[in-house]
Amino acid sequence: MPRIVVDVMPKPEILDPQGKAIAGALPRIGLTGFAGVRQGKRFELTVDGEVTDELLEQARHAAATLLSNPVIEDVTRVEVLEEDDQ
Amino acid sequence: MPRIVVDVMPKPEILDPQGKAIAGALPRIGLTGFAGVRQGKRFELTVDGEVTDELLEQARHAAATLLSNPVIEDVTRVEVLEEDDQ
Amino acid sequence: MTAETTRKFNIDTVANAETTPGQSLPWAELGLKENEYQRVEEILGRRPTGAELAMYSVMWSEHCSYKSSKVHLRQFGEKVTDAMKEHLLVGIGENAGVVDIGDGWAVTFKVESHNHPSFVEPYQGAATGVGGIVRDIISMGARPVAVMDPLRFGAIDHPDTARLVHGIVAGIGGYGNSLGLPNIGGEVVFDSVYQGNPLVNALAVGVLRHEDIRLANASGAGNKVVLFGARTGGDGIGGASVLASESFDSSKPSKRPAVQVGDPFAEKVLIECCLELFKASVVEGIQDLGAAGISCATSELASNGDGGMHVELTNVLLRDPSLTPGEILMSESQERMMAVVTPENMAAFEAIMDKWAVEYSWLGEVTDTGRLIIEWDGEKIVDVDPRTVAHEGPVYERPYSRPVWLDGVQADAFTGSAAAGRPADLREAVLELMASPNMCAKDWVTDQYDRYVQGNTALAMPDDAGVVRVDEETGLGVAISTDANGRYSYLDPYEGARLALAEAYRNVATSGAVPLAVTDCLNFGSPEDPEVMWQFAETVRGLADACQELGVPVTGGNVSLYNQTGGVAIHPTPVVGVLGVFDDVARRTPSGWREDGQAIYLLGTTADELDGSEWANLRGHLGGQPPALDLAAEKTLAAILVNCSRDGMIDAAHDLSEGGLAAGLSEMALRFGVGARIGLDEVCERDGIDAFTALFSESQARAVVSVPRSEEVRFNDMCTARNFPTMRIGVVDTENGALDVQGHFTLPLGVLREAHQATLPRHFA
Amino acid sequence: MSIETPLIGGPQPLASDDGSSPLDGVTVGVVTFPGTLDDRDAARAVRLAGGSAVQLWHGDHDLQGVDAVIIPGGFSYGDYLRAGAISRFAPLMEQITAAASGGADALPVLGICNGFQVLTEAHLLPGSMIKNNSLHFLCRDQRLRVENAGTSWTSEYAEGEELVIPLKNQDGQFVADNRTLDELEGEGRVVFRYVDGNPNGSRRDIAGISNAAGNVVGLMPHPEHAVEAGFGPDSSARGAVDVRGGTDGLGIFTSVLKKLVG
Ligand SMILES: Nc1ncnc2c1ncn2[C@@H]1O[C@H](COP(=O)(O)OP(=O)(O)O)[C@@H](O)[C@H]1O
Ligand SMILES: [Mg+2]
Repeated sequence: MPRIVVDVMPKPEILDPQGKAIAGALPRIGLTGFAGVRQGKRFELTVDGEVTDELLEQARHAAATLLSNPVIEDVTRVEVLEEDDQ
Repeated sequence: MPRIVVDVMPKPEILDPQGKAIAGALPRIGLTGFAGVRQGKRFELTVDGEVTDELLEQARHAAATLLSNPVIEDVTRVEVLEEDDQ
Repeated sequence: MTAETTRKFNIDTVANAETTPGQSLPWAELGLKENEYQRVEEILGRRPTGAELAMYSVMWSEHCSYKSSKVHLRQFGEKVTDAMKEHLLVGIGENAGVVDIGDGWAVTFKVESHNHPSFVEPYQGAATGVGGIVRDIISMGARPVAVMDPLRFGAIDHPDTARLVHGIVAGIGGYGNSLGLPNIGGEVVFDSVYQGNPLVNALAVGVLRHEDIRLANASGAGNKVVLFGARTGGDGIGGASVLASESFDSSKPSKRPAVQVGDPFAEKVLIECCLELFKASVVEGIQDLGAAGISCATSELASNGDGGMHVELTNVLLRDPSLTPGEILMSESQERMMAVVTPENMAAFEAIMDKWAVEYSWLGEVTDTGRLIIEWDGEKIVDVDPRTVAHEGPVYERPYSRPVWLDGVQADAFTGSAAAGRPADLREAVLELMASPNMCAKDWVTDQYDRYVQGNTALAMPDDAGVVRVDEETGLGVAISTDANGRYSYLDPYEGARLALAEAYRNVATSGAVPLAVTDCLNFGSPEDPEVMWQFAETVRGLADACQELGVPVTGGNVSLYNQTGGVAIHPTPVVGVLGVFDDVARRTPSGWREDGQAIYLLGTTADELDGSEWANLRGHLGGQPPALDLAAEKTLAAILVNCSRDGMIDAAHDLSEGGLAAGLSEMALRFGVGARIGLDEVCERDGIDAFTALFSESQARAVVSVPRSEEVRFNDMCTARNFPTMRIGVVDTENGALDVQGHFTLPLGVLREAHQATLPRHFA
Repeated sequence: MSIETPLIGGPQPLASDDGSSPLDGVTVGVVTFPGTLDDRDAARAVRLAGGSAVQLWHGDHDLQGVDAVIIPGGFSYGDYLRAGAISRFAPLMEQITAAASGGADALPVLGICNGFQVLTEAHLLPGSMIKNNSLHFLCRDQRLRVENAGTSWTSEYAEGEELVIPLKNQDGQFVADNRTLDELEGEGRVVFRYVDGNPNGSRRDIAGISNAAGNVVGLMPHPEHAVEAGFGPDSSARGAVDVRGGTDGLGIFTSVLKKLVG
């Protein structure tokens, strides 16, 4: 079934304790190449049938209202998932 | 600064309580077009400089060991983020 | 432009300020009044630099300077007698008061508000509220041991209420649970007056040895000043980004976060690391960073110590490198502390930081110059007398006047029109009361809080007070309860404050502890409204008077003003927390009976006092006078309850307050699911009231207790000796499975429990 | 004196203080990670059971010769990524993993709540934990059944015996694939099961499991909060008790001590 993907990330200026904890752990397992980590959310909305413009619009609406908290998060992507992109 | 993105999703056979709760809430805000929702995680690893193959390898390693738990999750993507892709 | 160049260019230095007196500064945008800005210029003898302006504007804000409330709050100090000071190790004015509880142990506790941030972003607002009050407790040198959360929401069925309830409860739990602090009590009240202004008050308690008390002062010239914990970001300076103009460059200020996100893990680590610092005696003075961040910490530490400090601000570790000096000074990033360390102890300090992987940076040192000097890359950007920042802010005698509407409200008694509010069926009335939003079971909320962690919780919800053990050897411990009744305060703010204190005091005594000290959080509307200001003045006067009469001092607290939307203020809501002490928490009295055949006694008398009651509230009525208060009776009742607990004369006790005897009996029966047979005739006859009034009136100085048969004589003798009215009203019945009020109704406990439990899940699950 | 409740009690003999206790010298290590909360409580439980607790720091490389290890509850590293995900990489976990493998006589290890999560992340126990069905943190007094009284940590109970023990967590829903679940059931490695209602959606009502040898046990509820009368749950599976009088969890700690001396 086709899927619409919604990515939500903490706003850049907002503290991201989760990313911070991961960034602290990476060097301890020997991975020292990264300057920072941020952790966000990825939602996959399954569509029964074809992805119409109206459904994409619904997904955008869901992203802005239910799936993200606009005070602390940005919706960074609302897109139909390509098949090979899994 | 360039970023490597890692997407992690709950395995299809594992119940995803958060996705389920969202799927239940969508119709209540009038969005009835979706057959299901799954909630996963998205990590952005910032790189100071250029993304080398070695760094991508580090990211894959982090994804497989720290960022996901193979018992319940799949790593669905480890990729350099294109600039316009934000 | 790179961060590095932004950081160097066009910084407004003291030298610059001296040579450019005409430079206009955004003082109004920063919330200063014209007279206040002029005062700053007078103090400095020149215009302030951008950084100085930042400091004065945050430190002279209502929140930090108490400029509207100060003249009234003085009464808490003035009305304290020497006897009341007996147990006070640290009084009002420090981060939190410290009370001696014996055996060399001390307790510190305080309640604070995080109302507005919790309305904007409920989860993070409530979470950071817990984080802030816990840092106050640590900064006294104490290990935090428990939290409580008095909450007020709008109408339970308002469309916005579920958002706030879900977010706020999850935020309090999310932060407190992660810190390993048991939540041992609080309040959940719904009333449409709080619709746009929910109240999120958070209380924390900490434990320390007398010799471990730390104060926020910087003494010893040459000692080092260090900032540690989280990095500094642009948190809490949203409105203040006008300060970007201080750097006079044209690039747009980068975005500043609208809300602060808490990091409970960072705070948990900070707690452990501070306790290690204290244990190793590595810090001389310590201050948490809350409102006004580094501005507050540097100016308070300096002015409470030898009076001088020299700081290099570029040493501050930043999360956002684009911050300007003024923004760094104002930032309210969470999970940070500032300490003063002797040069000899620097290495020991660093070792502890490294062990816990906590970041730190040495900012400068203590001086004896009487000046707070802050430099930016070697250039002086602040040169002030720290006292003028921290303690000599503006003080206002705001006009106040008794509201013109009050006479009308007070004349509109519920009792007078009682026929309309009097139920035909008492059984249904009790069920309706116990299912109502304010009287229903709060388990849906409290089940989201850890009440077990630390292994010292002797009583928690739903008992009258939270009780934690302090000393495992002796069982020494403390009890705390918080209470407020906004409706009583609306009807009469002076009496309302006294009633709030009386209820918290009674709750603590009901658990068996001796009440010792008070903290308060005064939640009000705008002080610029003379009627609100009058409510505030009356509240403080009432609370200070009642503290004096009961002999318990206020040790600290918080004022939250401007809780209003449009022209409509919340009810005056003075949340009062009372702390009591137990020699041994094994003596604590639970709020429910269990043993078959025990006698049930009602202590105190009941009058027709339904104005402002929960029952009147259910009938949509708010008018008349709150119940009469007799503090001498409250004292006697408390002494009886404490003695009974000490001498093992009672097995259960519950104070009567909101919802009266109906609520008290229901809660006692539901506590362990054990029924009782109750007779009201004698009480009605003695007090000249009917059964409805006996059940629903909210007369004060009352409690219900269950007394083992073998103790009845002793119990009665003690009450008689103290001349306190007591009446046997029933007996515990483990067989009937019901609350049986003879001659009126039998309420199976299953039915009662179902009604009591269903309300919150129905609205929020 | 310090403000700290002592985490490390001096050796406290079980029987008397004449020094002749069989538990002399038996030590149980309690691991502290950054963000661990119930370490003091676990240490207290060991002491109340008659043993001595030794504090172990996650960053050390040395088990200090302890005879058993408890990984207590809490929110190590905030549980921000996944509960237990970061902790399992701690240096001390390597020592624990090595010592815990190798049959019934290997080091007994108990993971409580967050500790259980760490053990699954470290692959010492199968399965994993996801968010509670309710998506809320849940604190309540929970009834359990002991399904296997043969592990290092349950020998003091009878098979089928019920206990009341506090449960408190946000990510407590035990999941594993059906094959693993069948294997656990078939080998008797389901050690505790929820009764009177599944609080979080855990597969097959599983509250705790063990490894094949039975020396490594993980459970979500907190036995260390039901060891001392006056500070436990209000009830006990053995009948009504005094307010906060439940001590049904003590057997976990006495089990391992008995095993170590016997
Ligand atoms: N927000 C809350 N957090 C923790 N405990 C709460 C909260 N709200 C209510 N409680 C607890 O529930 C019980 C009943 O509350 P309430 O009826 O307001 O008590 P009381 O009338 O005795 O002051 C008390 O133990 C109280 O501490
Ligand atoms: Mg009460």
